[in-house]
Amino acid sequence: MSLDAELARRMYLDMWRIRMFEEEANRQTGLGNVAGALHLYCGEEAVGVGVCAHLRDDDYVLGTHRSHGHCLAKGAPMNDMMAELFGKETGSCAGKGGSMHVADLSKNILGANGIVAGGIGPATGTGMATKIRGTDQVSVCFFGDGAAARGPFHEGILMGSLWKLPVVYVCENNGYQQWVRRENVAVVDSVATMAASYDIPGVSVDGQDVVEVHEAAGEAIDRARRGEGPTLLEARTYRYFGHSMGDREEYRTREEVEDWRDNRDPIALFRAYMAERQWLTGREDEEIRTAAKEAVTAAVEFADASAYPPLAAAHADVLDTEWRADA
Amino acid sequence: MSLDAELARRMYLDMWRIRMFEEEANRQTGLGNVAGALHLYCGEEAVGVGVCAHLRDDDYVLGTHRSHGHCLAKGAPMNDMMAELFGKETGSCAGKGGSMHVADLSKNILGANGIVAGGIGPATGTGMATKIRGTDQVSVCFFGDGAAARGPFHEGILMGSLWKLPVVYVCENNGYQQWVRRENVAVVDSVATMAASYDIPGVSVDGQDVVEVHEAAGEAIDRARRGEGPTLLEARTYRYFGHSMGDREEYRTREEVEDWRDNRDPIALFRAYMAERQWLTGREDEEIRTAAKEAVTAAVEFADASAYPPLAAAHADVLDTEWRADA
Amino acid sequence: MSTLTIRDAIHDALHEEMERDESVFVIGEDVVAHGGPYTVTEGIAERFPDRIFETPIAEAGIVGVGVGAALAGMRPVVEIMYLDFITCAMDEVVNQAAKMRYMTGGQASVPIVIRLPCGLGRYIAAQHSQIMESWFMHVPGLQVVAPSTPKDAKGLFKTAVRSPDPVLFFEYKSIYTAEGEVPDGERLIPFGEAEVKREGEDATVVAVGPMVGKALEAGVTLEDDGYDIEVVDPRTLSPLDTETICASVRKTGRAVVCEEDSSFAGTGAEIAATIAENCFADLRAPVTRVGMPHVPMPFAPPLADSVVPQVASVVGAVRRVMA
Amino acid sequence: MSTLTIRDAIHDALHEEMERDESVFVIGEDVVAHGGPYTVTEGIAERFPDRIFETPIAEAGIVGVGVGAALAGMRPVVEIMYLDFITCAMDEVVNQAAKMRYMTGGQASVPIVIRLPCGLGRYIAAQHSQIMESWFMHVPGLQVVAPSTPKDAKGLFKTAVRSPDPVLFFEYKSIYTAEGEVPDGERLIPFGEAEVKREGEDATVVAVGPMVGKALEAGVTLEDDGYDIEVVDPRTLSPLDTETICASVRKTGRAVVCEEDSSFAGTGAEIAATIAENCFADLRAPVTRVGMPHVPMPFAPPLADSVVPQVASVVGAVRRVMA
Ligand SMILES: Cc1ncc(C[n+]2csc(CCOP(=O)(O)OP(=O)(O)O)c2C)c(N)n1
Ligand SMILES: Cc1ncc(C[n+]2csc(CCOP(=O)(O)OP(=O)(O)O)c2C)c(N)n1
Ligand SMILES: [Mg+2]
Ligand SMILES: [Mg+2]
Repeated sequence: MSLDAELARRMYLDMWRIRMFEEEANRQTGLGNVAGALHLYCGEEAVGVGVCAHLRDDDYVLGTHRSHGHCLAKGAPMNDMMAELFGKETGSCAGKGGSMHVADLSKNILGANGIVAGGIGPATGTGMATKIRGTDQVSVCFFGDGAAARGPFHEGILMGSLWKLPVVYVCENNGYQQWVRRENVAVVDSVATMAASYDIPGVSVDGQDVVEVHEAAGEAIDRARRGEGPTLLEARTYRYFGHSMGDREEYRTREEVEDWRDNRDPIALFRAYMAERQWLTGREDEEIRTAAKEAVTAAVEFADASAYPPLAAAHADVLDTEWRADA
Repeated sequence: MSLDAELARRMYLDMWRIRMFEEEANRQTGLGNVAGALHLYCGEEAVGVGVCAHLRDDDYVLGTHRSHGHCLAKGAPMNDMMAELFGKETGSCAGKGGSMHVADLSKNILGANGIVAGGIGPATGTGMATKIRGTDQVSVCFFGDGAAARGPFHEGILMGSLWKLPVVYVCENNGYQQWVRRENVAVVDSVATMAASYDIPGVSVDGQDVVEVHEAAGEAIDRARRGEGPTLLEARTYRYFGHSMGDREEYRTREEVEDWRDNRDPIALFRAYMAERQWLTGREDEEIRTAAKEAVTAAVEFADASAYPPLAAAHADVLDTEWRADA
Repeated sequence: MSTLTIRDAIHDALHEEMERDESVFVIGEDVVAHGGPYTVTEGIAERFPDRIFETPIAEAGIVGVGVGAALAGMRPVVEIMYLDFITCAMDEVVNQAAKMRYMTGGQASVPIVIRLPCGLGRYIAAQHSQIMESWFMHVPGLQVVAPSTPKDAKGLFKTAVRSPDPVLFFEYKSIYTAEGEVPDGERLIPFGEAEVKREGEDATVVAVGPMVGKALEAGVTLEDDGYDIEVVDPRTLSPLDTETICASVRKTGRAVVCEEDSSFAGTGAEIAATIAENCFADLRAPVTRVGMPHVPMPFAPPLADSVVPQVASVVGAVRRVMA
Repeated sequence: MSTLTIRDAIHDALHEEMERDESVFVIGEDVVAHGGPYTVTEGIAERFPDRIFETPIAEAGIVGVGVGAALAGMRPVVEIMYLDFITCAMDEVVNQAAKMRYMTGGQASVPIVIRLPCGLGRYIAAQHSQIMESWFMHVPGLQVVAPSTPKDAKGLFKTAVRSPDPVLFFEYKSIYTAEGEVPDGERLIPFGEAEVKREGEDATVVAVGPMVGKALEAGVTLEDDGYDIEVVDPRTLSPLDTETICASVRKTGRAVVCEEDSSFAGTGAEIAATIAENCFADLRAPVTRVGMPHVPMPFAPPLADSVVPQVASVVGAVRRVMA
């Protein structure tokens, strides 16, 4: 899917929707409406949006602890997501998952994941399922640079390659792993290097440049759809907020953050790119932001107005208790 | 340690000791004297012997399910090992470990391991211990090609590289993983390829050529001893016997086995090499074989004459029950 | 009726389920090469070549892939060569498979069956002889199945494959070749239904897996003592049919709980605690447990045989509660 | 005497042990950057810069490295950021650390301490709130420590570091900031010694970790009912001091076993089964368990609060056994 003005505007809207959703979620956490951990994606929007722009509704996406952006970009309804963060019964997971487990199976968004690298094996498995069934669905797995050190990264990608599964492994290399700088705990700079161990293409792109992400993701996804196997796609990116709530951020300077925000912001860069091509007028820009803002406002209202799940809900959904062996 | 006639003869003896020990263990299994699993190393002797020839008593060795050769090459007493295979109380592990868990801590042989790749993390840890203590001990970890697919391979070697630990990771690539041909389940031919993911040297040698193994191992071990970090050393080799007892060996042809035995036998190749250099007379050859044979015979007698552990032994050594908190 | 071994019963059930449902597939180490070490998947590769996957040695990857395939609507039957290696995939079992339905508020279904050959078989020591059913009992969202006969193995396996939720299917190596009658045709055995394997009046022996056969043997011996024991086989440990167990204990007034695994914090602890809590008024003797002592499996055959509970252990325990 | 939190008590014990013994070192994720999420290792990097290792996210590697270092005579203190992630290193804990001494016939010693922040803290749902003590109780060769007060945390931590065998050290997030008196100077608390935290005559409440505080609160409420409960804190779950527990139950004739984890096949199952077996003649009511129902931890705060056992749960259970 090559980029044109219309697609670009849609992607631009998606980036704003993510940005504003998260800034609002952050505020709501401050107000005590959102409990638990909140890992914000702000600054990394170009990755989720650039990749998901290629995906069909029936393609699979699996995420991380930092997956609001992945879910929104893949089309999860914002109201349900905000309600989930609030722990309300109208939430995507009926309030039982929260930020770290947002999922929308109707959109084949199989969920955020609280375990670093936890989605890599399962994404390989959805790829296996579609391959066995002979469909041309693609599975995309997002994970952070930290995940690349874990065994399941190694085992999962190896199997994806072995069976030439239609999976795109997208590493969001934001240079940090919780409160640690990547270079302190990693031995190779680029995660894409590791692709050689699995005999698959390893591609590294500027994750602030949604156009570059979009192009590289397109190739990887097409390759997967054609049945030629997985790609390891690394996007170099940056997160604006702390790792999660209450991060003292002693591991980086204010200046570093400001520098990325001022000079490498994916939304600003994309706006400039579009403006240059006359794909976006000032009015359109305004409208898009307003639309995003209104969606977020509506989502908060929805979440706010929703009830907590009844206490009995805590006991449901452990197993499917309706099912009978003789059925 | 460069190879000369004397060292060569010692290594040659070691190879024979391993070969004969195992052929005898195999026979004893047939006789019902050795129970459990028995993974024979025959055909792979050049690897263990070529590597361990460089090791000091205080260097560490960690093994696999196929570790008789590693233990003997590192100096474990043959009597104790045979008794261990017999499950006798005089065994290296007092009969509680068996073939898959042979260990001799007095020689820093930390043990065979029934878990594929189970030794890689711990070997990295012994490397860490010696590095913290500032000694120049080296840790060697042997593992099969199958282990290279497992997460602990990835995680362990990555940490070995991160902290530049004095560890040599030796992959014995014998082309099979239990009853499966490596090429059916692997995505890269050479395990050494994977070293790039860890930014360490990856070296691949002919594992039937003890001279080549010895040379490459020497470099890797020296490098480790100098504090320059780990090496991933792959030795291409072959096992003569089935994976363990009762293997139908449907996955390979008789001809393939014969071909390796006839043309690539590490002992025969080494004998030819030594003969060419006049490092081994016929008499010496004879004496060495006799010595190996006598040692094996004595070991069987020792094992045979030893008693099974008393039943109470089953309840000991779970924890150190002598130890007191206030000690 | 035909006479089958447990191994054959599982083998047949797997074939039948793969025939019936295209979404069932097999994944594991050596499952093609050898049908796994116990040849349970033998013949699948010939009959369903596109639905069997021989893997690298990578248990975390194997189970992870199974979870994903299940989430996408397939029904993976995963073989872990020995139970002991499930330790390499605990995150995938416990944090992924078990919790997906719950964390997604009921959206996700993970119909995965994980086959676990376990316990003492040949003498292969501490890293190849564990059982560990209680680990998985303790994890909400998992179902734990522990068949003791070919009939149960077949019926429970078919239920396992069809279940919309994850199943840990324990296959006790020591009874793979135990023979028994298996009814012809399709018989599904529901989870959570214990079976009284022998009726009796004097004491209830709740026995798990390979202990069922030993308990039945003990029953014969104990007749000479004049004791008529009832043997209850839970068949599934989670869900656990506490009703049938407690009904039996209320009738007999005495309970001996037997497992082959070590007792401490084991399967029998849950069963014994449940009996103690629910049958208090009817108990005429302390609920007694039979199991392995709290030691790893030793290699030396005489030691291994001495720690695994035998028929005599059951006999002894029953005599104690009858005394 | 000084007043400390549990977090501070562990922090101080770690500093003191590192001061005392050069072979003690720290390894884990973010242990330098932040002292771990609960700042327990804060200050170590400044004081002992050569003995603290910040790792990649790789729990199997971390524990594996710890096992090897321990085998080579070091005393690693491993931090697993949340107990939930120990699933990623179960093989290293269960098949390597726990069994080495046994498999080598007593040659090997693996003096590793694995610190496990666990349970409900902030509301972070199913993959970040588990406890799972019973898994490790069930593994021979492991020691399981469950401190409920700063004094116990400090004394038990020091013992853990000095123990020649592996220790799983449970740190309950919900009581990290609980304060209490800690005696000055060196006080080691031996493993396998329960403590009676409150003496009473009417019923024994065996409480684990955070349930100890709740049981003591319940004790106050129950005074109004005219019930005088005894609260026994096992402090270590393996080894388990069955003598102290059973002595108390024999005295009171009634037992309520409380854990914060889910009851089914949990810690309380072992304790309850032991009591039922050993105190039969003295029991005047069924041994009753208090714990979480068999569900994963839900996210929504009201749901989470509703499933974690509270003071009222203990009160209710005691009233039931007294009825
Ligand atoms: C297996 C596991 N170990 C540790 C954690 C704790 N943890 C959560 S996020 C995180 C850092 C992840 O870094 P990265 O993968 O680079 O993702 P990022 O947060 O940078 O997006 C850690 C250590 C976890 N959730 N799972
Ligand atoms: C984690 C784990 N998975 C599976 C096994 C069963 N198993 C034992 S040896 C083996 C094959 C190992 O192949 P490789 O590593 O190449 O060593 P080789 O036997 O060829 O020397 C397997 C699958 C095991 N012991 N541990
Ligand atoms: Mg990162
Ligand atoms: Mg091999």
